[in-house]
Amino acid sequence: MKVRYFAWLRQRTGCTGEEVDPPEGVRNVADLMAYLGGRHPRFAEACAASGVVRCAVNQEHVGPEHPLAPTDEVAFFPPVTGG
Amino acid sequence: MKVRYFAWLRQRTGCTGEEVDPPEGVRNVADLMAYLGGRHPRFAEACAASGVVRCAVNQEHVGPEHPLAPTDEVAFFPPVTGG
Amino acid sequence: MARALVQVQEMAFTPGEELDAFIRAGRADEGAVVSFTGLVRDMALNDGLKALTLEHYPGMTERQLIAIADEALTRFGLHRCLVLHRYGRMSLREPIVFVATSAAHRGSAFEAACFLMDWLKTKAPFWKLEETAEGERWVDARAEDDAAAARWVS
Amino acid sequence: MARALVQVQEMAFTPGEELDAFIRAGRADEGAVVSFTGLVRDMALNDGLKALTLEHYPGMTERQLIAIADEALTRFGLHRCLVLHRYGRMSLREPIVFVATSAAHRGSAFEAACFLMDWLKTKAPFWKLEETAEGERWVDARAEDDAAAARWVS
Repeated sequence: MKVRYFAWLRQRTGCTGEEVDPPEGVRNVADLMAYLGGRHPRFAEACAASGVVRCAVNQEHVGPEHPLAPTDEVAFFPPVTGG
Repeated sequence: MKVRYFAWLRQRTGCTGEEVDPPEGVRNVADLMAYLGGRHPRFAEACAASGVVRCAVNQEHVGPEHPLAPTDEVAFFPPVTGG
Repeated sequence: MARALVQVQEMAFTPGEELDAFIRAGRADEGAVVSFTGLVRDMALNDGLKALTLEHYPGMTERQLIAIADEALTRFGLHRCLVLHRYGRMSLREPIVFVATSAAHRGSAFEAACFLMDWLKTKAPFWKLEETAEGERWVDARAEDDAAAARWVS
Repeated sequence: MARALVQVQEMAFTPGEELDAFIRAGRADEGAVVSFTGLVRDMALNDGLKALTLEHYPGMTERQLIAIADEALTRFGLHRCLVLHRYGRMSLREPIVFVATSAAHRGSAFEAACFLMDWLKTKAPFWKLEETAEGERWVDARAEDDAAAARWVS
């Protein structure tokens, strides 16, 4: 599964993206956030603050309950500030 | 008193403007319209149709009750269609 | 540049040049610029509009536009605004009117541009004469324009 | 010209040139063109903003902008729309985003441009990093932007 980080989440994790192979119990976005938090303590901190970490799966905004498949591209980022 | 006509009211009266010296009874815009209607039958026709003839006195939109002074510039025109 | 700029002219203009000049004149704290361009349009395509002549009331037009532009500045907290309006004869697709507004945030710039156009359509002393294949005709006022202007009266 | 045109680029652009090209590409029955230009602005003037870097999510950005532009076309009965968005590093006063809409009447052109900007601010995956005298800081999302976007959800 391909994971990407943007803006200050990219700075906190120290990487723009990574290939991960999460354990079987990781079924949705919330599970993946918890799993990734174990690898990146500063990502876990951000996830603990509500409404700060947003997610897109295959380039569509999704909520924490969104189910995941091994071939998905999952992106985490703060609220957007475009335009 | 200086009277000006615009758009199709100008075409109906056949003039862009005229100097008029209305009789004493002409005290407001409605009075002047009746007086001018006597000189220009096609202007009278337009005045008879409600909401078609608008008036400005000294370049400000006014209603039919607006009082008139001999030095006023009075303009008659159809509803505006700018922009 | 004056905060509210009003120009009534017979000469053709290029909207993009006006927009760039307007943006260049701005301050560092302007984040949003909205523009409106009104074009001579063929109402029904098969109507065969050839040209449009815009008659106006010289003097009153400028007075009205200045008053409206000043009201827009204060009402919407604009940084600047520009109203440029042509009169005389124009061909299909030529720009008739150009309005630009600038503000810190987009909300006020959008609202002010809407407000200015609603007033221009219903209060500024301009009258449109269309030339078509069948001859000339004066354009009627649109009831929607009056309704649009009415919503700004509190 | 395609009815909805979306472009995401690093290169600087000139709003007036974009506006003129957009107008030139139009049909005879277009009467109204609205444009919005977003500029890099110094929020507090004494803040000392030097530059802004806009990060985006390549691929997702284009997808989102195309979807939003298509929705605007049908929802507001637009003739055409253009969304041009930059990413990368920009100086104070440089244009970040340009939106243009065209329609028969001004109401739909104005509404569609507002709609597009509200969505761009809240849904398009862009993040602003400001460079000031004190260092770098990521711009926080504005609650007003979320409220502005929410009003389009029926």
